[in-house]
Amino acid sequence: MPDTLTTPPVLVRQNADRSRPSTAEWLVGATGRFGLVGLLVLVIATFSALSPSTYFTVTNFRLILVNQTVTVIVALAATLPLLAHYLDASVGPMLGLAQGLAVWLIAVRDVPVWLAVVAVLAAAVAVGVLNTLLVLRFGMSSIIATLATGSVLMGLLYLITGGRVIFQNVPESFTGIARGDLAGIPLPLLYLLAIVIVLEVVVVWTPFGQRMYSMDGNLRGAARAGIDVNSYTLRAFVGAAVLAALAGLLLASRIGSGQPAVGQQFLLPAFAAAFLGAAVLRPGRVNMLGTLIAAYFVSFTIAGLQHLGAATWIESVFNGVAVIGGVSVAGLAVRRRRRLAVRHVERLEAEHPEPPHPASERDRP
Amino acid sequence: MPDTLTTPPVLVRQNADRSRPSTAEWLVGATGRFGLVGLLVLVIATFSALSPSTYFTVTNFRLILVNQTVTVIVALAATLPLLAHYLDASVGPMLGLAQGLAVWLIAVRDVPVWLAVVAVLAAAVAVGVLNTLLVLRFGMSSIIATLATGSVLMGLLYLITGGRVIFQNVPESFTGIARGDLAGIPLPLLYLLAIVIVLEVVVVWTPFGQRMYSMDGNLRGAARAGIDVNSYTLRAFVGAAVLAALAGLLLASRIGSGQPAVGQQFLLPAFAAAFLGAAVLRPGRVNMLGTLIAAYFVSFTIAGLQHLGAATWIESVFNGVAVIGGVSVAGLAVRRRRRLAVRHVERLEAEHPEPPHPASERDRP
Amino acid sequence: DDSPSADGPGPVDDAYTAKAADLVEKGTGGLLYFEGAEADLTLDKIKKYQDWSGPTESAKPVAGARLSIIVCKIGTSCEEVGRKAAAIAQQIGWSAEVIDGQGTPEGFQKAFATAAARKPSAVITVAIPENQAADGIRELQQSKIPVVGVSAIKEGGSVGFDANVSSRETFQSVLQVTQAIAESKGAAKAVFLWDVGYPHLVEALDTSRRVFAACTGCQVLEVRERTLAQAGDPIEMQNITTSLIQKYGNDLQYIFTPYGNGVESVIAALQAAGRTDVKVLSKNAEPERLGSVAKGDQFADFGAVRGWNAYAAIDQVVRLLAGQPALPDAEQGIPATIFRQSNAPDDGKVDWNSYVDFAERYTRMWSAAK
Amino acid sequence: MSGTPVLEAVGITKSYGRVRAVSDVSFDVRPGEILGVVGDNGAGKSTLMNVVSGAITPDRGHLLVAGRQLAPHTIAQARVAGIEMIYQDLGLSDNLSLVENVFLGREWTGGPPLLPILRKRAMRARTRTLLESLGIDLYDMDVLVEGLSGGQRQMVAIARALVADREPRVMVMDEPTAALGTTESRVVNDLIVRLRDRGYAVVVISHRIPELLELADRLLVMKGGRAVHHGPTRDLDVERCVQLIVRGADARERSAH
Amino acid sequence: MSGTPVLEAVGITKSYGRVRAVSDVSFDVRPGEILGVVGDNGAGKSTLMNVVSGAITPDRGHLLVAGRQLAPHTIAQARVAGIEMIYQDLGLSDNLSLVENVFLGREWTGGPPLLPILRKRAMRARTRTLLESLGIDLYDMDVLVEGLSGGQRQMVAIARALVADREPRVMVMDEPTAALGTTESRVVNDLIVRLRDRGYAVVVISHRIPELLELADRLLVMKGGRAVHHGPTRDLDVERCVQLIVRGADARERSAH
Ligand SMILES: Nc1ncnc2c1ncn2[C@@H]1O[C@H](COP(=O)(O)OP(=O)(O)OP(=O)(O)O)[C@@H](O)[C@H]1O
Ligand SMILES: Nc1ncnc2c1ncn2[C@@H]1O[C@H](COP(=O)(O)OP(=O)(O)OP(=O)(O)O)[C@@H](O)[C@H]1O
Ligand SMILES: [Mg+2]
Ligand SMILES: [Mg+2]
Repeated sequence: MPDTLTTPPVLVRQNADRSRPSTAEWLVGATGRFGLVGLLVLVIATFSALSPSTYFTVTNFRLILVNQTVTVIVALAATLPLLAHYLDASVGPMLGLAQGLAVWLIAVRDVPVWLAVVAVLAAAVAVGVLNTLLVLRFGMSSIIATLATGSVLMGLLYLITGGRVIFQNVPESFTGIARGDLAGIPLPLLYLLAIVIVLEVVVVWTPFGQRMYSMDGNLRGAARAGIDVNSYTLRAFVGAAVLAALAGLLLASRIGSGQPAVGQQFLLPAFAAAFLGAAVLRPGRVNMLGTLIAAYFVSFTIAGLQHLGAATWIESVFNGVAVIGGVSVAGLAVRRRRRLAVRHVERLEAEHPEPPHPASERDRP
Repeated sequence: MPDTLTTPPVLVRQNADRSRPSTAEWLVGATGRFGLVGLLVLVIATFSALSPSTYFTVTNFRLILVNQTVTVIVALAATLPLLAHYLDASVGPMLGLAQGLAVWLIAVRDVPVWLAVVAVLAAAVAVGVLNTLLVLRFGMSSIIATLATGSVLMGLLYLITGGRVIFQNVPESFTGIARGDLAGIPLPLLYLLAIVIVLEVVVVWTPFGQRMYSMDGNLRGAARAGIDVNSYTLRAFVGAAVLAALAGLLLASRIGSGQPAVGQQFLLPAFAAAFLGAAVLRPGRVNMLGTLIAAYFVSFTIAGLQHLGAATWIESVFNGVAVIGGVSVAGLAVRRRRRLAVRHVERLEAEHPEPPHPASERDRP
Repeated sequence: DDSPSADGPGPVDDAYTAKAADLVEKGTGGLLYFEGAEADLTLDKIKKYQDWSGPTESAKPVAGARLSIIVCKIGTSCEEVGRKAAAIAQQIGWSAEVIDGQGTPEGFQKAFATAAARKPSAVITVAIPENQAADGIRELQQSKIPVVGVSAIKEGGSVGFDANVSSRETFQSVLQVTQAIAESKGAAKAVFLWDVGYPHLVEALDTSRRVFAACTGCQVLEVRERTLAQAGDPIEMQNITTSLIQKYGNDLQYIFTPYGNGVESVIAALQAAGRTDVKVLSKNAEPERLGSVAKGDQFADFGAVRGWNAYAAIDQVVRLLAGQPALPDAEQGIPATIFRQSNAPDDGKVDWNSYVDFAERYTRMWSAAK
Repeated sequence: MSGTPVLEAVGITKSYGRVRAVSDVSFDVRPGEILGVVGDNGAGKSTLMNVVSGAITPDRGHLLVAGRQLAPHTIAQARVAGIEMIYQDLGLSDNLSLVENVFLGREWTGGPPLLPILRKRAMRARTRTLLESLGIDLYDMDVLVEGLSGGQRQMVAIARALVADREPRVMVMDEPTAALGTTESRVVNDLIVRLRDRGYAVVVISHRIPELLELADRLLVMKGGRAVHHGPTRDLDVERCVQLIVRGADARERSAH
Repeated sequence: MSGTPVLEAVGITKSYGRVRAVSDVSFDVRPGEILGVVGDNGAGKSTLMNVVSGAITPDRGHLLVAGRQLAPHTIAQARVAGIEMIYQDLGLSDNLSLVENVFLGREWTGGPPLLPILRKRAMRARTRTLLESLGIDLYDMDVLVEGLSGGQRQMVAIARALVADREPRVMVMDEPTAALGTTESRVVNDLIVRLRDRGYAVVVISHRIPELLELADRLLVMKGGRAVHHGPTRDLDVERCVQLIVRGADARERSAH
């Protein structure tokens, strides 16, 4: 309705300093946004300097990048519902079920690979729908609903595998999915790249992301703004389950077997990456690239520690400290930036004791 | 300020039916509140009927009750910050660190038992303070802060134990803490009883509980209502850590050794019990007795399934289904009750097509 | 006291029971070994160790090899074996380093990546199942780096180790049931509290059940499956134990377990229920378990000579680097022993060298080779 | 006041447990007309209008939009039918920026058909001009709305209703000027008149009776969940109106004597 | 207007990043006096009063309560000093019941000294009479406040300020009647007068200028974060007041010509 309003003169101007931000402000802001990226570079540089012959090698980087793909995809899966502050604790178990189910179908039931993949994805969609139903229809808090679903999935995984590793008759056509190369780039990395690009575009470039955020801020308000809350919740949970299933397929194809108890251990790293990632790029908002950077930051550091022969417990401690450090540095940067802006305004005011009156334009006829 | 207001006549009366609730309404309400208690009784009755000679015995009940004490105490620990919707994921690792640290101090460093207990509790207080700092000062979301703390704690546990079970030189004076009886009642049950009574009184009978809830509903509002938000957050996290440490001490004393990797596995059952418990007694609000009932409901059922020799996977599936069932039945009961009330009003209105006018009293002089 | 429970069937003193008793007697304090494939084990194939049972011919170690040794998890007996192998490698002029596998498939992946980045001459893994590290193994094999799996059996998946050195898990399991058969005089009633999540444990279960079934008076009450995660959950293990106690009452006499994890919780539950008469058997001779056996809390534990497998692993590497075929696992000849309260060390530390001087045998063999 | 009603509500009833919020209320509003809704606190005004906008499902009753039945319906369906509402609680998402709130649910997008890329710059500019035309000039369009003053928030909620991509036929405003200053209120009242003049049906809930009597063409007075008056404002003055609010149907009867 | 000020604010300044919400504002209020605060939306009224109540820490400036300095201070300290505030956003906890909200933070307790047992029945009864004296009669004191109408919520927030266990010396009300109906507003205005008559200093922020001019003894007019007028209401009429709000200090200068 553009022409409903014949623009009258502005009545009230907000009293604000409208000059450009200072370099210091800009720097502090950038630190908050790109601090973790910088830290990642720093970490790689440090470890490369410390063990140049083993850490700073193409093989090592390649392996770290490839090994982490499964964890990163699960982290991305966890990030999706987290946009609307839904905690999906079933992504780990969904990964577990996916890898077990796929290998069982292919190796035990002799189902063609493509059909098994379709079946696993169908199962993932069903799990996503179930989570949505529990959260929306039964009004359960997302974490409890997905913990419960996850428990059921782990049970089903045990049931399907009979508690045993399935490792016989896994065909090359299945293991080939994850083990090949394309133009020298390992396939898992290409898959990850494709997933990240799609998610980043959908979440950041289209209205999807901000609509999901709005549900976190005010679910009822979002609904009243005409957002189909049910549909977005469904998309988030189904998306998360499907991503987790893809991660599971990738894992099974890489390992070439179906494990009866894989799943829960992915939860912590996934959520840590998602939350740590929320401190990057768009501080305060979980986001896909942030999750990716956070996950790789942690894994490059841990690989470096391992190259230096650090003790096992260090990894666990480091994980915790990295998250605490990352999140709080980003938080501090935001606050510091605000304080710098205030000081800037104060300085200006001190220079011009009576600033141009907010409404002065209007007063001069 | 009681006499500031000289009571004027009421101007606006809410249009509501003020008759007593019908039996149906009362029944549905009670189902919501006490459904899980009923289910617990039903479960015990069913399994007792199925295997009367082995399940329905004093020894069995005693053992189930005692075995579960540690889990229940951790669940109570998780419930405390959950009152204000803080998810404390460090209770499991805190339990782990407590049991490892206690046994290490006593068996390896020859510290007297009382001193070791004091040291463990002091460590717990420190962890609680750390969590509070992260959440309040650094503005981290509680789940990520406590996941990070938990990761650090698990690392420390590994460091202390060197990754091995500590089993030598654990004195009777320590194992006696959990292994004895008092008047035929096992000590762990007495400890649990004491903890539950204290928590229930503090949370339900004193202002503590509702102040914590108010922080969930509107943190800023609570602060403006004069509630010392920092102090309550601190009390919740320290309380949770101390309870988890007590659970750890109890576990170590029962098992008589310090384990290097115990901790994370308590998280799921603890949160499941806390959330499931929120569906009982005071629907929608996490509460201490509810957590207790929920934890025992799950464990009695699982014990029953184990008696019948059910397959391993059934336990996992059941856990999930119980939580889903429990929470959604309670939710449905609340909604059903509301609908019954509406129908009641409709019936009344149908009987007296023009009900007594809301303001009619005032109109007749 | 050694008498079986009163309401069980009477002692069956047949030849099988006598054989079992004989083996137990020889194996307590002494060593037992077997011939043939481990999966086909029967009581007849088990012998008292007298003479050297290992290989007698090998190759000359190549000069200047570099090893990466991935252990299942630092702080366990895996690490002990790994460190031992590293020491042996250094003795023959090689370099070696130990990498932590952190006990999870993801940890194994990371460790394999670290190993691959170092481009070693060969890789030794300790207690890492083929199926959980198949991609890592394949990656190394593609770079022409041979991989020797210690404490790992041939699983028959699409990717396998270049050579295996078993740590006699199946053998130890068979000894577990043998112990029970002997102890109960052929009337044991037992529960297998087992983990079937690992192929080598499935093999151990199948074989030991077969051996146990040959005892006519014995009875498997139940095979109760549980996962490693459950074993690490003390409450879960106590619940399971409690349910077993309630379900079988005094029939429950023996509990067989596949590893030390969670056994202390089982024992704690038994003690809490006042059932100190139930005998818990475990294997792998982990120090805490041996300590528990020495204290009388646990009934028996079993172990294959540790350190021997480290030599066997280096020997496999020696052969592979020399271009020879690997030695079949059946010919490793690693013996095992039984720990009871009488011979278990209080502190859990076993001086394996005192049983047999395998170190001297292997060094001599290598220096003798051309 | 020409023509047939664009919106007709028939026998709307809604209870919350034993509380009867709205009791068998019918009303209509015509194109080019402003319908004022007044009543005590808790009289059921917001509940009734939330039923109209689809935010609440009534226990009984239905809506007719331009003669066609629309009930039970969702918010999205109501929007398609041309019903737009500004809620009393504003319904802003505190964690989104000002622009994001204004355009929430109907962002401007470009790009290929299946890939709606946000046109952030355009939306930011539009938000600025929209707010300026409502009389306020804010420094930062990317500030989170939680940092806005009460009246600024209200303006954002109003701006949100004005970016509808299809022209609404019915605009419902629940106390749109409650938090506004005198001059700002005037701007909004002018806006309401302009909307009416463009042929919209505007429903305004307000407690500022004198203002409303000037503004509205007809008035719906509610009391205890019931409609006690529904007619042209020219029959009413402030005193009479307050009488109706306080005494309800009785006041009408009395005056009939 | 007798005696010395009970509350004096000196040079209060508060910025949010580049937005200057309050800029060097000083004012005072005396016992038995009603101080009205008016100004455009975003003029800084709420920010200023939140500084007074301790909810916001100012960048510069301090408070004197009965001559003693009180800054920087917390909400709890302000309460002890006798400052009570009703916030514009009400600050209710939607997941608590009506009674719990009213008594939040100062529940009535009995029992042994270290074990303050809630006196739920007594609080429920008190809440009922309190709300009735404010003119509204609600069916269920245990209903969650999220189920209340806009005006009912406002009443709950007002009731909350009235259960202070120590008599406040300064009562600050941020737009207390914004969501209230005509009759309900009157009750609250009566209440404000009664509070003044008991010797309290009452600060009322409001956009209803005519009402405020009748009610207040003195007026503080804000514009763009600055105080442009601070003086007795008898010098002002509605027109003059609006002038001040719109034109700020210039209006004063012009009239001085
Ligand atoms: N979700 C709910 N749960 C319970 N009762 C409710 C709910 N919503 C409204 N009510 C009750 O219904 C009645 C009507 O509320 P409504 O919000 O429609 O009033 P209103 O006329 O808009 O009042 P106000 O002028 O104060 O905004 C009130 O008594 C209120 O308490
Ligand atoms: N937390 C905050 N972050 C950023 N800006 C803020 C914040 N709080 C207030 N402001 C800004 O400070 C200025 C003053 O706000 P304030 O709420 O005090 O206005 P007000 O006079 O109460 O207005 P209203 O009449 O609309 O309630 C406004 O421009 C507002 O946008
Ligand atoms: Mg309303
Ligand atoms: Mg304000």
